[in-house]
Amino acid sequence: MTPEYYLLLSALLFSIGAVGVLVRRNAIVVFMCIELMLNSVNLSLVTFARIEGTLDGQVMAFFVMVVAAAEVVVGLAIIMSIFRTRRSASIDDTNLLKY
Amino acid sequence: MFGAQVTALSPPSVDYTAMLPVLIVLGAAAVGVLLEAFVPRHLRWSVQVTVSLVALAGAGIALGAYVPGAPAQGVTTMVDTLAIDAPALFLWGTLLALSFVALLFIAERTVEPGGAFVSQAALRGAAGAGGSVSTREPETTGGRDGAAPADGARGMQTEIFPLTLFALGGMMTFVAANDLLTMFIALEVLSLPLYLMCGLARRRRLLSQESAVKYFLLGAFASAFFLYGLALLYGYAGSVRLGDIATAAAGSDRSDTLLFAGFGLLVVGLLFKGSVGPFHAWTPDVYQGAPTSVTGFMAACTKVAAFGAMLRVLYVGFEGVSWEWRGILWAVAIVSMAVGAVLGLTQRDVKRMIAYSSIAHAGFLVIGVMTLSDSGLAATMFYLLAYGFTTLAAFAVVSLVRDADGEATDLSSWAGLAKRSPLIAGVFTFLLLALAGIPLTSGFVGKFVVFSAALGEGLAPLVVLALVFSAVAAFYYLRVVVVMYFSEPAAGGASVTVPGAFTTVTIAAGTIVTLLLGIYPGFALEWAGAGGFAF
Amino acid sequence: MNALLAQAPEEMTRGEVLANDPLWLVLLKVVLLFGFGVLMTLFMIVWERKVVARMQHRSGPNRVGPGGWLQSLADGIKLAFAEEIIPANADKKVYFIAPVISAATAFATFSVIPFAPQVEIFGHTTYLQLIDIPVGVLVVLAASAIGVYGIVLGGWASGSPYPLLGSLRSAAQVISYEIAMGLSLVAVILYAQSLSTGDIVDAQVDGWFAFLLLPSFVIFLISIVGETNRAPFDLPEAESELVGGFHTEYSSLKFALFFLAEYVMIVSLSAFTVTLFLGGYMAPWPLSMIGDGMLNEGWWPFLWFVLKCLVIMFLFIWLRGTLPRFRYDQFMRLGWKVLIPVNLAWIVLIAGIRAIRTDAEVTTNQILIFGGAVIAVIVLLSLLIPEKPAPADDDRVPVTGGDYPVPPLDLEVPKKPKRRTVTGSGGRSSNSEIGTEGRKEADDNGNV
Amino acid sequence: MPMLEAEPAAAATDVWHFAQEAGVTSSVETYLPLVLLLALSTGFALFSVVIAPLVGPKRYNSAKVEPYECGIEASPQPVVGGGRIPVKFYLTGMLFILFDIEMVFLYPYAVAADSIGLFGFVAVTIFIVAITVPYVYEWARGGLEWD
Amino acid sequence: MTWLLALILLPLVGAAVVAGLRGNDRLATLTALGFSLATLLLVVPLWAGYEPAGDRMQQTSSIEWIPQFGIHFAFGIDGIALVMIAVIALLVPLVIGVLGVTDKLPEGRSAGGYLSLLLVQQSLTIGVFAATDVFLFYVLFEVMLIPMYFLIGAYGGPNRQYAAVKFFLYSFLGGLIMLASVIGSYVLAADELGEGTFDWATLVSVVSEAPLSTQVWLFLGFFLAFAVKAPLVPLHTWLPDAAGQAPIGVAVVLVGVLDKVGTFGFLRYCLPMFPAASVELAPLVLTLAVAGVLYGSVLAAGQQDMKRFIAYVSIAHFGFIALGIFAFTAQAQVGSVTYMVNHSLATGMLILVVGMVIARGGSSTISDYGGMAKLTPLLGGMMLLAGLATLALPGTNAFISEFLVLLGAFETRPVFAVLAVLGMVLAAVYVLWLYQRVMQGPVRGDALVGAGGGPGAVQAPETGARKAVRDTSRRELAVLAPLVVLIIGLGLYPKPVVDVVTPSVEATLSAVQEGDER
Repeated sequence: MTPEYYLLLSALLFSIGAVGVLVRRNAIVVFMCIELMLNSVNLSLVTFARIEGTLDGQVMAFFVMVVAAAEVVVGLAIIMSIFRTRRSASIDDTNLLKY
Repeated sequence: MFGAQVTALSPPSVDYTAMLPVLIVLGAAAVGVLLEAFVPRHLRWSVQVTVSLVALAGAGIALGAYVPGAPAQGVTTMVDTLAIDAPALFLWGTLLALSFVALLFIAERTVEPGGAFVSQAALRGAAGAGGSVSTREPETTGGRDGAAPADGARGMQTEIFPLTLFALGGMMTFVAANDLLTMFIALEVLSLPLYLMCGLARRRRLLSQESAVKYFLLGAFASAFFLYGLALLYGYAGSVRLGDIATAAAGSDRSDTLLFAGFGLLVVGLLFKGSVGPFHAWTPDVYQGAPTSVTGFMAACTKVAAFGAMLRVLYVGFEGVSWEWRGILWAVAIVSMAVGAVLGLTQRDVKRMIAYSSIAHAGFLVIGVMTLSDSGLAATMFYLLAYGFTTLAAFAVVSLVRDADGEATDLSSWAGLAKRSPLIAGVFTFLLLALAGIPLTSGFVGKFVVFSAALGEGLAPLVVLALVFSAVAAFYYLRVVVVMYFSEPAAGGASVTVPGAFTTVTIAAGTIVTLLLGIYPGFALEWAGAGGFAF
Repeated sequence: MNALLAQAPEEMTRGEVLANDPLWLVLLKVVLLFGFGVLMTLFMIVWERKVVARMQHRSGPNRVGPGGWLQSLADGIKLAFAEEIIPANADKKVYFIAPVISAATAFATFSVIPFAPQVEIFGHTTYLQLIDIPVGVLVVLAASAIGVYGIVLGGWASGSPYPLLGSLRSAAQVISYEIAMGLSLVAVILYAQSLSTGDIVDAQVDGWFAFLLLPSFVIFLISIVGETNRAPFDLPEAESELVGGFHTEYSSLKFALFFLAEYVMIVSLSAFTVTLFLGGYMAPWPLSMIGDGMLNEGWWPFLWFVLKCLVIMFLFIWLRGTLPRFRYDQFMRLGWKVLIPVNLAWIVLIAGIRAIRTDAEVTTNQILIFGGAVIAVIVLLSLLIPEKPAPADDDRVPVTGGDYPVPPLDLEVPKKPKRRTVTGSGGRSSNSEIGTEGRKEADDNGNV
Repeated sequence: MPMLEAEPAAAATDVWHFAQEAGVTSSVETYLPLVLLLALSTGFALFSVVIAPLVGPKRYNSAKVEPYECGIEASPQPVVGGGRIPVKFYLTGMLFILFDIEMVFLYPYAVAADSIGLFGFVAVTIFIVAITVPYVYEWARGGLEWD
Repeated sequence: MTWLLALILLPLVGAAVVAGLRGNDRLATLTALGFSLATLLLVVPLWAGYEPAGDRMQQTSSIEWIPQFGIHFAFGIDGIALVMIAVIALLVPLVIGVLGVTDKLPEGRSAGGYLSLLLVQQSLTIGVFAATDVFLFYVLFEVMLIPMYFLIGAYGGPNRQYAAVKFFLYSFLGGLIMLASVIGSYVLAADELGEGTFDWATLVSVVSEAPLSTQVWLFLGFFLAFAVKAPLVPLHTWLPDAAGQAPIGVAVVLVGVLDKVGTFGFLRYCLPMFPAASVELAPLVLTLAVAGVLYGSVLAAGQQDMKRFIAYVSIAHFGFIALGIFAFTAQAQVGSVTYMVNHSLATGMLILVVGMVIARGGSSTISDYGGMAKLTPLLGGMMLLAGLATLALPGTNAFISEFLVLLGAFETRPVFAVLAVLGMVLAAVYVLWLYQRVMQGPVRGDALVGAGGGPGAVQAPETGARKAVRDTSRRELAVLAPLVVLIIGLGLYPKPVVDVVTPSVEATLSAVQEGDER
């Protein structure tokens, strides 16, 4: 088992998520991309924990999951609220704040 | 197979005395949530305000009681996850003081009848991280700018108080976090309530919600970067403790790619929180869209927290490899100052303008952070204290200038304000001068100490650039002064609402501290220079 | 681990034995497990219809095969050759994939269930269990959670309101009860000190957790009924409200797959219950005394296991036959306001007890005081909870649970137009009604 | 079975390293049977899905592919057609996440409860109380009311 | 408390009192006048107590301010500072005296604010001259901008916003760059001494020994700030705007005293602290100075606005002062310092007179006037005197200064001196030309000749009715009288000033020579 592959996969997923955040316009999709980024980190953490031979990384992954979940809750709440007032979840529609 | 041959674990030692301020704040936040649940609506505001203020005062007292006897080297507690050392204590004090004042500002409800926050927020229940919208109370007023809320008389949304306390607890943990994981958790604990708070404005709901979404998406994006950096550093050092990372960086045969990639990503996350250019994209929008009191809280306290953490990360974790990253921070500092100073020139909205000012100030702070010297540490922390009070008071003043549609933040409606209310105009001028860094204000002393430290470390070109950008930025501060004093009052322009006691206290406190630190900064400098990081 | 092996090389753990299985044995087990699932499903469908029929003084299926026992097989074959209708509004890809998710994950739950201790299969000593991993319990939870995706996606992809509502209800219901279920597992894990299903069974040598942890057991039972969308919690499929729930727009084998998944889940969750609370494959008390534990060796335990499963399955059927369907709010209230808090309090209680027992340094008094304080706090909190929030303002537009406005009760009925249009969509709708009815008959024959 | 090659890294008293001592082992190969089972059942399901349209009759009727709605236009639009998912369900989802997290932390605690003793119990009690606070808030604010 | 501290604090107290009298303009004016006169009186013991042969710094006092950086409220004066303080103390009461007569505030502005700002300005300016702690100097140097900013911005002419902002930004940027040098010097001293200090004398002793390259950088920082302040070409562009838009009284203070801070800074900071760099860069400075002389003179010719005209003439004069300072001879420097005083008096008077003209004609455009001396002979005389003093006619006070500067500069830098003479001659021509255009000839111009005409208007044969224009009032005369006395008095007997400043100048010069030799 080569840990590098996992790390590469993780980096790839992270990049996909990052690119997704930058190019997608729907708030929910952007949000999902962020979650993808967080979870790719989990993959990294677990892989590193494996390499290290300790469980620290796995424990950290737990915490990351918690944070991701909390983010989901808050994020959904915010997106929902804007969705209700605007009937749209596209970021492009949120354009009042421009200079 | 779990449980086989498990040796008994000794419980980690916890220095409760040292941690007491944080514990009080977080405990009060939890109590606040419960109060929200059980206290009848008409009592909530007073109860919440009392509890929050008492908690902050209590935390302050606990801090004050701990400081004289605190070990000079600081202590690390909770399995070394928290380092409560001199900088942490100073920043805690700063945060507590700032949020006490900010909380008063948030609690104000005479300026905007019923308070600045929606009473039927779509975000309501999400306060408790559970997210509940009672569907029996459909939101009819939501999204209609300026539509007079029928339920205005029913008071403001008091969830804002526990949210503030949670954010504050996160910030306090953030600046004391001795390992990156704790730091990450604290980062989220401080960010998530802030995201929500941004969306709670009673007026201009769309703007407010939009700012919340933007802040949230970009904030989460940045924290993902921070997290990935954390993972890579874990891979590099086998630990996320800052001290271990420093040790590993000092002598490790592992791939430096991990170290520097990890460091870069980590710092991006931190810079984002500190609204440092070029990671500032959210700042103007969020500052403008969020309720002004929240903006004030955010501008003051988040900056303290972000830079406090940045100081710790760089000083403790990465001092040894500073030659690798200083160049990058050079660029970052310059970009931030340039963005803040130059783009600020084009702003017509006072809140946006202060936002750009905060970006410029972030650039100055980065210079302080880069020094990596004791004097730089003290200087940066002093700057944070000074800037926090000034900007908080500035936003409090902004919240007073209103027209028929609520806050009038457009510069044009500020014309001739000095004629209508010379006192407020004078105070705001003073605060703007402090932001510009005119002597006899705390802003100047802050700049002075930071630049002294930077020159001492040979960052002369950067300092000169910073001074030039200060002058550029002074232009837009002056423009406000010009509009207020030298322009004729516009018909239908804004007028100054008579502030309630709370806002008065906020403005007074901010102004007095700004003046005090400008005239007699010695004591604060002494606190800030009390000692270095423990690790 | 290395050290462990060095100390006791002669005694391999369950996981190691299983890991040493040759590939053919693994494949055999996989096929057998799959077959077990399908067979039990076929059996249970007929059994259910027969039992319910008996309860209702009917005879139930009795035509196909001996005693009607092949009825469900015949139904299955019929479904395979039924016309497949894909709604025009459907999101095709998701519509196809949803039943697959549902069915595949249902089978996966079997993988960690220990059916029997060490047995000989073609000369190879192994455990009658597919895998034993340290986090076996989580596999079951995970698989059942992923199964929800099948339901939600299926309802969503149908492009039709009833399935959507059904699937949402289903999702809400499953996740709500998953919490209650997961929390009752905590007690089991606390006592077994392991997440491995094998260890959990082993830990019940001295007594089944069902007796020791009765509250957990009861909550768990209630939860799995909710988890599987079974009566009295079959709200997602409530025919009277939602036509057929999330699978309204499904037909043919896709429909069969959902059906299969549901029953496989029933079987596997029954097996899971047995594993967690009823001593797994171990012989029940009087039998275990016979012949120095003779009945706990070899292939006997498999029998006990299946029998125990059947008992639980019968419970499912029994519930269906006797209880009326809950209303949705009652159902959610039960889950959120009763099962979860009770479970939490229970967990704190037993965790406290165990902590007292293991930590000798603390005097009993201290523990009692602390425990009393905790309980007092919980009681106080529960007293503080108002039964109902303040009534909503009356002049507001009433809104259903789904935010859709409904007309006020005193709405004046508009006058009928003079002439009714002849060209309506009556024919079309009756057609589709017939189609749905026919399908419902297929699955609910004995209950009509 | 592959073992962890690395040395146990830290002292046994460190919470984070304790599970290491407990001898947790796993590897990808351990999960192979599970994968096989999943493959078999997925294959079966896919086969069913694919074969069904091939063996069944095809008698096209435009009414058959309409959404089932007793002949009238579907009133609450389904998501695919531009409708929306009721907010209430998001809320349930959020609540679920909250408690799911609680479970995530309770399991490891439960496994290790005996070895961390009273300290662990106090810690987990605090944790449960912390979760209970928002739960109580939800309850009091009507977040747990369904209608 | 030393006389010096009293001198600094008294105007501040006055400002506070006056600020309290918002509603009553007359009372406020009288109060402010009282305070400013009291301040002027305080100069007497200060001057009397100053011993030219005594210590370099006298009347010293020091209070700890920011111990972490060795910063003190430290004040003290040498001869140069003394004369400048005397000048500001003299000018402020005069400026207050013309308020309401010559100086009319924009509508809706009360005198209280104006006067208190003016008094604050006075206090800060005295502080700047008296500070012996470099940090304190910097602080006051920057803070000084704020009252001036408001004085111009709130009470100035139609284009005042632009002028005020431009003034502020120029000075502020200069100041910030100086801040870099201030901190740089501090860091240098801290490295050298192990403990940082901002004490001027200590810094001088440490920094002046720094290597040339360091000195050059630090010098440039200070120099830029001072060059903006004492507008040297090409950093001068704010002055015409500021002086043009400012009220007359403010223009007097601005041109008369505030800008002298720049040249004062050259003497007090640039030369002693960075002697090697000063000598090294002297050619550059001299070039700028002479360029200023020529440029100011030429531009002055093209001006249509009297106030802008004076501003350009002043730019020329500042070039002259800088020339004297950087010629590095005792004569030239003494000339420069006395020139600073005399320029204040002469130009101050010129501005006041021009202000009186403007107050009568309602326009500051030169072409709107003509033959005014016929209507107001006394005012014409005053303008002639002020003009002559400005162009340094022998017998007026500026002559001796100009003579000394040129004499000193010829010794070391003859080329620059010759060019400067040329510029001075040019400027003299234009000053007289101004007088001629405004005062001489037939009465003409829109400001003096209008269609309507007042009750006492005299019919003009060629155009229309002359407006009723009164000659100098008694109050105006009272304001101008001290200036007239001083201009003529110092022109005939400059010894008091020269004696006071010479030891300080020589001390400065010897410091430069020592430093340069190292």
